[in-house]
Amino acid sequence: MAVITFREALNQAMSEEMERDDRVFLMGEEVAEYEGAYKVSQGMLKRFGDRRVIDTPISEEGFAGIGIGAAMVGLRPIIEFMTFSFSLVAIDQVVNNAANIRYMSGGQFTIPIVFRGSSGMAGCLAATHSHRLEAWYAQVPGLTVVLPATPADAKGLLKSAIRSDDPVVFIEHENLYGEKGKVPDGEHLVPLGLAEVKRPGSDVSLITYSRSLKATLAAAEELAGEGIEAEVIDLRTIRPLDFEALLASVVKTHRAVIVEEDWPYCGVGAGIADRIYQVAFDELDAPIRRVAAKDAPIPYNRYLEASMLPSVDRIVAQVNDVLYKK
Amino acid sequence: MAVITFREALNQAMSEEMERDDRVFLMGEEVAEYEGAYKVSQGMLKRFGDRRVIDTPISEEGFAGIGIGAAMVGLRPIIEFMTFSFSLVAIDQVVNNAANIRYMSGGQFTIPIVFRGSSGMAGCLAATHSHRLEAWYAQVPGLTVVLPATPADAKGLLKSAIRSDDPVVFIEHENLYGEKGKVPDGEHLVPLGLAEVKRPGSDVSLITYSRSLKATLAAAEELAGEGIEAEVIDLRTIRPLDFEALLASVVKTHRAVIVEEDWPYCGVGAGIADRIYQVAFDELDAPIRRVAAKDAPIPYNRYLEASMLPSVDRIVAQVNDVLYKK
Amino acid sequence: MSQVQTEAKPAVTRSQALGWLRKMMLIRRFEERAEMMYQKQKIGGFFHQYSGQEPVAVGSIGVLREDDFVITAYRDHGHALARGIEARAAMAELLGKVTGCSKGKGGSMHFFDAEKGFLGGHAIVGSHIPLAAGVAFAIKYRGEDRVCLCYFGEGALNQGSVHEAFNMVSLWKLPVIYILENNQYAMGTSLDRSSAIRDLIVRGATAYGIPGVSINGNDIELMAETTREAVHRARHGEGPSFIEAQTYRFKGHSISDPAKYRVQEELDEAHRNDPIVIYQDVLKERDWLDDATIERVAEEVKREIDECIEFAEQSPEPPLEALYEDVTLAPHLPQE
Amino acid sequence: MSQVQTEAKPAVTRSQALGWLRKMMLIRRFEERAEMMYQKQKIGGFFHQYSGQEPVAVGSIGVLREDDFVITAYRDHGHALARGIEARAAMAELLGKVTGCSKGKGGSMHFFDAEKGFLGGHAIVGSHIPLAAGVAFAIKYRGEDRVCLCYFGEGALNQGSVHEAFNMVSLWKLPVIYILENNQYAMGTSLDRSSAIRDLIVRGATAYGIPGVSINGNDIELMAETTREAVHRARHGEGPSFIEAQTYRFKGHSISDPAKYRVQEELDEAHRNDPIVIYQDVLKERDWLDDATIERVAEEVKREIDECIEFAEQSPEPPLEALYEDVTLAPHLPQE
Ligand SMILES: Cc1ncc(C[n+]2csc(CCOP(=O)(O)OP(=O)(O)O)c2C)c(N)n1
Ligand SMILES: Cc1ncc(C[n+]2csc(CCOP(=O)(O)OP(=O)(O)O)c2C)c(N)n1
Ligand SMILES: [Mg+2]
Ligand SMILES: [Mg+2]
Repeated sequence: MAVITFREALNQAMSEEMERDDRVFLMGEEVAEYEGAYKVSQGMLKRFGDRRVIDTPISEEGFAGIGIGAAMVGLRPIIEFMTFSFSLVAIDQVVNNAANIRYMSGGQFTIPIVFRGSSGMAGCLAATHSHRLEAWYAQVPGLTVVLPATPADAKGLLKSAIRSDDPVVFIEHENLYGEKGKVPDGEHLVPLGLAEVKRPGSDVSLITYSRSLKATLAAAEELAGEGIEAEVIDLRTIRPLDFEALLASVVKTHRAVIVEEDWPYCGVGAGIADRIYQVAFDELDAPIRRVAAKDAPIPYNRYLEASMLPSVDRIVAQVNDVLYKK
Repeated sequence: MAVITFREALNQAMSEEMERDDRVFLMGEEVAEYEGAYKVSQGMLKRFGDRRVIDTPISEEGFAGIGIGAAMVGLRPIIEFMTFSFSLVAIDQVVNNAANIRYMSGGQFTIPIVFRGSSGMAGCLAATHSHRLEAWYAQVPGLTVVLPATPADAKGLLKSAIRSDDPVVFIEHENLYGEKGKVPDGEHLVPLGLAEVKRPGSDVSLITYSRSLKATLAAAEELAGEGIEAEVIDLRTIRPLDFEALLASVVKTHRAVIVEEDWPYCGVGAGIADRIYQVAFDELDAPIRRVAAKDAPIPYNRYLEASMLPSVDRIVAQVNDVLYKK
Repeated sequence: MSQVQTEAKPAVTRSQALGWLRKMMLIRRFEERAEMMYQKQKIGGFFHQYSGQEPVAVGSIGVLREDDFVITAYRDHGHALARGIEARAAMAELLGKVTGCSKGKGGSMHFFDAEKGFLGGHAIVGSHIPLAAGVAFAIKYRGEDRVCLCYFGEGALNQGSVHEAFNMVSLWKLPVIYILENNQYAMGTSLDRSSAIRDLIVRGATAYGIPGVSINGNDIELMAETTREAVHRARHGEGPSFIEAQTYRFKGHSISDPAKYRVQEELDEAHRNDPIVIYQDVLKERDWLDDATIERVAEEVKREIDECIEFAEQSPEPPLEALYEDVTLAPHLPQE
Repeated sequence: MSQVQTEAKPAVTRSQALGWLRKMMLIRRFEERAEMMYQKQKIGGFFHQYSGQEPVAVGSIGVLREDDFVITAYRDHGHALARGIEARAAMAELLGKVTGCSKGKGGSMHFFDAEKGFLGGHAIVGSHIPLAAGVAFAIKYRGEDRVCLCYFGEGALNQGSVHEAFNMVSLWKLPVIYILENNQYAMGTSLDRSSAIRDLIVRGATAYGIPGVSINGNDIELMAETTREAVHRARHGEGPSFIEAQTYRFKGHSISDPAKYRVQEELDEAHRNDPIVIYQDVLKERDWLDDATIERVAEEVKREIDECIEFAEQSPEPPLEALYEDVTLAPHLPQE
């Protein structure tokens, strides 16, 4: 197994899929000549040429729609949003066209498209450039929503997303691009819709995804020092949720804390907690606690920003709470 | 108290506020000469002239931004989206500019603006024209999100929204425009952020807002016939939530069902349930049940569409469930 | 718009012309009867009639190949029928039946037919303009010589997506023909109340380096000729075209619109210039048509529409399980 | 862009000219020192330098009244300083301090100053173009004779919001002057790879019936003169204007961009045409300036920037409670 960065893993996923399927292409701002604002598509223009790696003007609504139109007639576009914050100007296309057209046409058209790009608080980018929109996308039937946390998952999930016949919203994290990890050699696919237990445990279920996995694993480590064995579940796909995996864990631990970076109210954690309660209310020995962003726009100042984020301390505090320790 | 329609109540609210404050104006598609796609602004062009009642081209992103710009320098715009489904092409303006500018400027600018319009499944409008986006807007700090259910609340809340110094997303329901109800004479204001118990009861808390109030009250009526006294809480404002009112009810009834028309996963009900559990987990004798739209795009066919909606039967079934009756 | 039909040299054969006439008559009859069905509450939701604009769809789609693509907005019945979607599938869709062209899930504003290359009616104003660009992108990507025809109203020109897509189709020379149906109104808003300039060629074509032309779209043969040229250029790698087709909407914006913002004279004038009657006269003048034939065709069309209503009414409603079908190609797991 | 300055008849008085020169030197120095602060990691996030474009902001803002408005994109340091925001407040903002012009909450891309009518740097490309229209709407609504100046890059022309706003400001004759700073690149994308046509006047002005002109924006007096005319028209109810100001970005798109997509000759040429040096020469030619004065001003500017860094570094970080402040004017109730 090679050790590569998250960025390289994404690059491999796209390159391998483009190698095996001519219908796959990459389009977005600065993806070709500049090789990606975050260098995710490094070398791809050279390798695949400008027919398949396409720079666009700053027209997200337009090129998101171009991707969907191309998908309607059989191509399999990868549309890069430089960050998902910019998907706000294109979100009508994602919701009304990518997610609805199959349904509205009675199943006559499929939309095999991947919208991908970075997202989240990445260090002093302030309110306009730090959005976490995953709860919005997760609410929409018709979409699959993926947020990988490790290079191996990034590669395996992106390959599956590209092969999916349905629209996938694939949300990366700017601060993960440089992370290194082992990635299986050869063809490596991770199925959509499956969570993974990243650390087994029996005392409490820590449910998370994307960058928050890091703080969560670190918290689990710290808790282990106190004799608390936390099970860390990396959701990987937040729509559809791998509900069986969640249930299996909660039925075992009877306690859960959800860790995420989006705003708390009506956030992904609220959606997940609600679904757990619906089925496993009697299994729970404590309310499901959440560690999410704070309920405020994202500030520029680095200390204020840091205070928004899930931290080991915040996670440990909530675990202590569900364990009624203090 | 006069009996007027929901539509007239909105019209009175806008007209009265425009009468008392020259900074208030109404802008949107077909609001002036056509008098509103749903005739909400009937007579207003004639009364206030085209300086203050302004027809726009079909450019939601543009005129939403125009409203925000005007608000930055002291006007108090009412921006009508013909329906909130069309706010998807303007949502970047609402989120990044209306909700963020005050924060990003360190409080130097206030954005006293109301975005209003109809929303929801209104009868065979299909997937693109039936969106319920309230959970999305509710997630965003900086916004106030209001969904009135009666003519009196429509009037009183809209007047408060217009007087608010912060951006308000005011979501009406097409199928309520013709509803009649008593509205207090004279100046009638309903404060933002306050729920109202529309029917007192002690056995179960039914939490709802907007059109769903009707089915919920009907269900409460039916339940009363079976000896079950349901308390019906009309949230009216879903951000900020009147949490005290919710808590007071749940602490009394120990059971809750949330009724709403948006998609279930990460919907408003999930957001509310999470917050109740955080504070009152031990008070609950049953999981909080939800009656929401089904998890599918909105179909055109009227029977399929009807099956998406909260109905008396669906509400009663969930109440029986939380009461462990079968 | 002037109502003179191009006559010097017919652009079509007699049988083609008669086929087009019949199609226009079919669309007109379809809309009239559908409106009656709506009044009887057999049809719900928003319903936008195409009456008065028939030559635009029929003339332009008339010059396409079977493997070309068509995409349009919510006022889509005419384009669908022109493209060969059966009236019964269209009517069944309006009634929300499983036999409808979108299985009863799309309704009036969202007709689709994958087999006919009919890529939909689209109801968010402007949102299909980038889709058409994407279809054309795919055509070029695969090195095919197909084209995509995309219709929209003059009101839609005010959406930002139009601007973004037009720039890209021109930059990349994509084989798409944008046909702006200028029927003078966007709901109740006339062009001069919504567009800073009246010359839509400048706004829609010149600004993006796209060849553009403004024509009387109600002259069906001119419409066909103009489209044919644009299609020819697109097939030969010469990129997009923009056609402003001047036309007129006989009815209100939708069934619920009494269209009080129009003066009676304007409407009378439009009806005097009914493009179907005018084309009948043109064909009679050419001795390609006589009153008996008109009568016969009208009778045929009447029967076809009667049958299609019968078919639609007899067709079953979708079963309630259909709610969760067609969401995704992979099995849909409701997140409830 | 040609680098000849208009000299025939100076558009300014000597003291004005010297003020402008000083302002340009201040902006340049500010950016250079801020970049160093960034390298020392005292500043984070995205940071877009204005160096090379100084005459555009200084020349145009230079002809405004105090009660006019200015709004721009994320490359906003130059406009902010030109508008009179103190360098110390700007530097403190970059360092995220409470004393910053946005209290440390906006950062480099989101400078604001209500008192100076500086309505912000805005970081979603294109999103402030409608805001400017709204400001102009308010001015007209109140019957005032103020104007709003709105800056954006040539890359932003490809956003749909631009198209929507331009149509409305022209339709309604709003007092706004749109200044497109054509610095040849949008990140790594040159104009001809992103715009179907190169004549941006056609795209940005003609298409909307807005008076438009393309000028050498690095000729500060030409910039001032052109803006003055547009402002004059706007104040007198004659509506919007569009100015394409040709300029050049000395640095990469942001600090993290090495700008490898540019050839060295192009950059060398730009530095040879450094607009600050050129203006110094022009003023010397006029005998309005000598080397000693330049030296003195440079020294003053250096001191001012030194002081402002000192001030920024000494200023306190916002307290953690500030997180929940300034969300709304009404008390913010965190929904957690
Ligand atoms: C984004 C959006 N805004 C508003 C509407 C409501 N609406 C539907 S059709 C229409 C008028 C469109 O006029 P035009 O483009 O001229 O087409 P026509 O109806 O004349 O065929 C409007 C405002 C919509 N469907 N989508
Ligand atoms: C909607 C949106 N898309 C993409 C970006 C990322 N982005 C920031 S600046 C920029 C280039 C803008 O170029 P231009 O308008 O020419 O301005 P310049 O940077 O040259 O001043 C891009 C693509 C963004 N901030 N917003
Ligand atoms: Mg029209
Ligand atoms: Mg630029």
